[in-house]
Amino acid sequence: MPMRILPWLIIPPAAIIGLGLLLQGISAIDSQLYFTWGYFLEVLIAGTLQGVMYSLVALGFVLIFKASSIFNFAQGSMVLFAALTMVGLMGWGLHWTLAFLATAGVMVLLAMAIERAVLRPLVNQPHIILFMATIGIFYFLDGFGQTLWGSDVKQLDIGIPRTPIFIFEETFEGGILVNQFDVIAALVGGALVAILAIFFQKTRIGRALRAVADDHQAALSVGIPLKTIWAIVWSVAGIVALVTGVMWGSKMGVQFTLALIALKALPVLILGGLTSIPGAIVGGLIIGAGEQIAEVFLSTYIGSAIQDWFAYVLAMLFLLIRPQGLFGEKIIERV
Amino acid sequence: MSAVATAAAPNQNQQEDGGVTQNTARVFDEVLLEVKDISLAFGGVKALTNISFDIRKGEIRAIIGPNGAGKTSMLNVINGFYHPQDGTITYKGQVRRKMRPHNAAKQGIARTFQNVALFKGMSTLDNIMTGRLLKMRTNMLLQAIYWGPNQREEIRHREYCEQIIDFLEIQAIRKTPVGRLPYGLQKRVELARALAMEPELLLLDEPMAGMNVEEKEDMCRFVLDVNEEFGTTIALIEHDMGVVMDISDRVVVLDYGRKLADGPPDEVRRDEEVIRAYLGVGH
Amino acid sequence: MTLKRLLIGSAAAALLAVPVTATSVQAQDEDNAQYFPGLQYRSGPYAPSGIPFANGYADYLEMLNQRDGGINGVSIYYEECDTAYNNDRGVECYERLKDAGPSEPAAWSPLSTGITYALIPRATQDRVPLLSMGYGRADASDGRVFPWIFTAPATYWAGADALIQYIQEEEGGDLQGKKIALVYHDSAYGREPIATLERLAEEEGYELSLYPVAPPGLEQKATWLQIARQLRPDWTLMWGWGVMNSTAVQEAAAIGYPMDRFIGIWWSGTEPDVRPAGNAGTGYKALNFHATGTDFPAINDILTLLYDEDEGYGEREGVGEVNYNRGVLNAALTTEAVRTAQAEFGERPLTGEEVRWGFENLHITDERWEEMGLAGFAREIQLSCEDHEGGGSAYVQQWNGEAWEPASDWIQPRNDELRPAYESSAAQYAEEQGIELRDCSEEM
Amino acid sequence: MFYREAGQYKSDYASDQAIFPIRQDRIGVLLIFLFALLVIPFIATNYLLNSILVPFLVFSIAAIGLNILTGYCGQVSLGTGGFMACGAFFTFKLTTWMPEVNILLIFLMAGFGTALVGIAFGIPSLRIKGFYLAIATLAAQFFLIWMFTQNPWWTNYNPAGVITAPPRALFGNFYITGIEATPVNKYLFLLCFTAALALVAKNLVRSALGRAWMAIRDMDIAAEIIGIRPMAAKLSAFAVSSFFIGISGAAWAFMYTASVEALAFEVTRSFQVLFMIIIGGLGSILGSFLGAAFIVLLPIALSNLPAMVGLRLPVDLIAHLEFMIFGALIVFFLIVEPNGLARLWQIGKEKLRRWPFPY
Repeated sequence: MPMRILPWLIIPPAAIIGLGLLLQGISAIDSQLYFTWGYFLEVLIAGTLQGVMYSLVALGFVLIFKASSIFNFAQGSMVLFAALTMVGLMGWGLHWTLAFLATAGVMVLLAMAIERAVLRPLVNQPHIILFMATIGIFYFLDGFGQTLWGSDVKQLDIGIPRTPIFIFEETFEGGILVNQFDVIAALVGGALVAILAIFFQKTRIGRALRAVADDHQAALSVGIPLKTIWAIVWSVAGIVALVTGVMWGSKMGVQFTLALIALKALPVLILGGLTSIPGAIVGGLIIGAGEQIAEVFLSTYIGSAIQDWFAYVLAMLFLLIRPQGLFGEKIIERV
Repeated sequence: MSAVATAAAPNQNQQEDGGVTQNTARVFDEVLLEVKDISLAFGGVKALTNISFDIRKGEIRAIIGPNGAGKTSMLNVINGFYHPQDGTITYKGQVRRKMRPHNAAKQGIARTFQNVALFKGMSTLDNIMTGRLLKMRTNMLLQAIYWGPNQREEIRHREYCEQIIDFLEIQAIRKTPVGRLPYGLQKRVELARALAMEPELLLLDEPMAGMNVEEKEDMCRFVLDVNEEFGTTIALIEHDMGVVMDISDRVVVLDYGRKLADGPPDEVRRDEEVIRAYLGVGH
Repeated sequence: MTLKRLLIGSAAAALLAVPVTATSVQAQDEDNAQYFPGLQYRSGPYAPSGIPFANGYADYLEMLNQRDGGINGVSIYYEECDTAYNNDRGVECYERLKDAGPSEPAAWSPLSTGITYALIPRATQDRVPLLSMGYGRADASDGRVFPWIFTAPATYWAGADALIQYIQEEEGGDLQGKKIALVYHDSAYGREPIATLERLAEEEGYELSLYPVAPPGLEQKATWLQIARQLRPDWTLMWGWGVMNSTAVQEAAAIGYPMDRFIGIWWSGTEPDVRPAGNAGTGYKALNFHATGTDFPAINDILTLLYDEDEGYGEREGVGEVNYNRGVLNAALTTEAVRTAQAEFGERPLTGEEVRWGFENLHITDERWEEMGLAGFAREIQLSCEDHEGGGSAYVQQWNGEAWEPASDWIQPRNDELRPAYESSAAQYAEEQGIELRDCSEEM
Repeated sequence: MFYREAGQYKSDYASDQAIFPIRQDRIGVLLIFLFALLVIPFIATNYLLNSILVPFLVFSIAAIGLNILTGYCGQVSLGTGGFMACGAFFTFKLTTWMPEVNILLIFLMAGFGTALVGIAFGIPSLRIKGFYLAIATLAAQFFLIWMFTQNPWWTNYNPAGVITAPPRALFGNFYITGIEATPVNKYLFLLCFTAALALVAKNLVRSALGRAWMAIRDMDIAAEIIGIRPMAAKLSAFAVSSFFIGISGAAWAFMYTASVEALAFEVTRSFQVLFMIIIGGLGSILGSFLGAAFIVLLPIALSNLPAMVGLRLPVDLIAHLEFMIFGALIVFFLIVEPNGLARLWQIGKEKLRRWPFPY
């Protein structure tokens, strides 16, 4: 993927500074709006770190969509299921690393089961049907996970510190508050992306996956078995779900609502493009930062609790300009 | 104009000989559509370069050329799907600005597609009825009530479509979903849909591709009948040289987005360049 | 536990036609049984809060059946339906359970403000009392407009009033110029206290800032950035439910907000709300209108009669937790109303109308609480035809990292101000709905 | 044996274009309607009316609406809940503002209002397609719910943000909303209303507009080339669809739950209606009914079933099992018949036509 570095070095900082200046200007005119650069950066950092968490969820969607053109709505419940299983196993006395590995195994089994029971019989059906099937899986997993492990809140503690730290205390009054947990979560997210990138670029299976993503027919004709590929890609997505579940779960406890974070990933997906891993990352960061800034600074004018829809509207406006998303492939229509 | 006035037209000369006839000495003066210096590019790739030719009222005009010559792009330009970077299109004496395909349809340009572009979820009859959409006038409210003006209009147009169905001999598949039809019949339904629009200019993109000899003969007969009975001007892309030479009045030859030759079939057939680029070199 | 669930789950999933565990408190004698329908939620996003409540409710009823053979010998028939805290499922459950028991239902308690709203017209038409204990419409305390709805022992408006009184006391009496933030669940429930808090803001001179949180409440980062880094309020109040509470406590801790200046309503002061935050939650406060712990004879009876026999609904450790005891309180109030009505109408299964009489004549004194084996569990409650709230007092409790402990005395809300507010709000409802006020002087 | 169309010749196009060209179908549908109209009110329990038939009819309207947009015009929408909320809140505002206007008229006005909102949120569909559009419609969903939650004006400044249906009569003493409305009244009104709306939907889809929608669905480029303006076709589909969905939202709030907060129309509602049309059959009015029946009945059946066979399961287990079975059934149906119940019904009819001589 040809990506010129220079624009990426210039545009984001320019956008951030521009936005800051704009808000500063508004606050100069209207004293209702509270603005300091320290506060602005604080919100921005918090939002960006939150965005990494969104990216993690979005990543699972992208992996599956890329390899099979299936929009896997069940990703959210896979997150929940993975987290529930891991907490459950830890409840049996396993150390969290062991529980993690065991759960990864469970997720692979799950992926194989899904491929076998759902995808294989539905091969060659229209995308919308497969999409519906994943909603079926969503419900099934939701119920299954809770039947097994119950629906009360469970703590998932893998020893990530949570205390806030302050940085740049000499530059900004009161410093900039950064949450250690979020930083660590972001690092884990980054590491996961790096691992996936290596997996896709360097390994044989990874290359096969990319081949399938580019052209199903061609991949089949050179002897890449689609079934295996699907099972593998769902397994990888399952493991991504597990990592996501661990991070989200240890942040706010493991319970039912975890499955709903899938909804937070959707605007990230349309912004970043359904088929692009860098898109999921960048989209997540933009959505995360954008919605926090909107909630904090815009709510003075249009009301609070706008996070839910703001991300979608942001993504939609973006989509009107670029219908294929940030990194999506351009669609040329032909007859 | 109401649809009823023209509704009786297609059935009149049904008894005429259905075989392929030679159209050599027909003369057409009135220019229906003129393209001038058309250039079209996608990104850096040039699809058409400085193409000029005209289509005269009542004739059968063929556009030929090897694969990738830009024939389909040319049709796409004519009916507004592509917007050329350069050049003008004059239709019925008016220079055309940028327009969307549905405007072209409104002005009487209909077409069929290389890969059949039927509405797969609908029956043959409904597909043909979509061709009448532009002629239908009842508003949404009357349609919601259905009985009354809307039903009368539906029946009127149904009658017209039934005539086309008879004309193209597809009565038996009237209610069949088009997705289930064999390819040859699908092409015929697509022609029916285009005819339902009562076009002045009919663009046919490889109407005989993938057909066996018998089906091709039928299709040729239909094309000629349409031309003769309705007086519809036809521009068609076709690979089968025999067919092209037989039925067309004039031929324009494209290669790599450029125009190689233009003229009556006999003339084109003898053109050195055409022979070199296309006919002579076996492929 | 998980193993047991796993077995139950897989067994049931295979649809083996074998009874697994009893879900309803079975009356020994169905002909002489009072029907208690249970609109509970053990599934869905709010299950963590709903399960202990449902357990407490059911355990208390089952304990009465086992210990006393029911209420004065009239056994209790209890049947549950899972609403998942979802309004339309709540309505469906109501319609389904309505006629599913051996007698008319004693009373409904949906444990959801939204479902309460939906059931008010239904219960009114079906002439069955609805006890929305510490939730639902505050103005339903006016029994003249809402003859079938009871809000005992406290409404949100009373809770808001109690909270402000508590803050006032902590601040030394003067709230002038103080900043108070309200973080609330953006739903019918969370919005209930706003009017009261705004009214008090005018009277007391504090500045109120509102922070709605979209349900279910996982997204609070921006909210807490605004509170802790921008507004920096003197006090923060919370009307949260379910996962919103624990998220709020964690976000507040993560951003360094002082926990002892953060007070929740009674639905935001349960164990699952603070536990996930670990040590960070220590110091967090919440309102409550009943005691916690197992130090009561009645709850001990539950432990010995049910849990020692492995017949309890939930797990032993859950008994005595806030939501569990709240379920017990809800059951106790309802059964006491039935008992009161039985004294008037006879010891037999009663109709909804009779139970309503019981509610309106309910008077649980401290002595009566002691007789019930719940000495000091809650305050004295006395209801009447006009007053369906009957008290409204609450106290502040504080989380010490292990358990909730009282941090204040009982606070009596200023009913002389609340009462007119109930009445004017209820009057508006009556006008909208075309309801004629009930004349309480004509009732006994 | 009796399901034969032999001997029924159509001598004009009008009868060939009828909704039910086969006589037995016409009679059957009429009988079902008469049974529903004249018999059910007398034999059904309040539970059946209130908790099964009323929501079934309300959902049928919503499913028809979404089917017009998704099934006929091919635009996948996840904003159904938001549009239902529009209908509910518009109705509330209108009827409290003008209490003297007949509630039926108010419903229709709310429907038209929702249609306008639908057009506004349909505009992105001109550029965005497929999954991207589906996700973009979620913007409508979340924005609308937020708007109704945040602005107390919509609820006439109710402190809790809840609207409660005031009593309104269709005529005279025939109350269909509010406390005085009996289940039978609500049911009868909804039955006739739904039937009328279904007829309107059927008429539209078999007329020019419906063909334009289907053309856009099947191949938008070809549709444009035969002269269909994509903007007009798509936006009219959004408008008509939203009209139906708005009315169903109004009926939901006023006749089913009788009191409603905006949260009742959150995104799960959108999914619910989407399931209905996919399970029922995309592009089929009959399918909308079948799908609505399926989705309304399944959870109720699942939670009642164990009790019926004498099995006493904990309610939470039932709730979780319900999820599992629901999910599994969706997958099962998609595998067995991706075209939905309407298609199964059709296949069944084909078989019946040949029975008992299959050849």
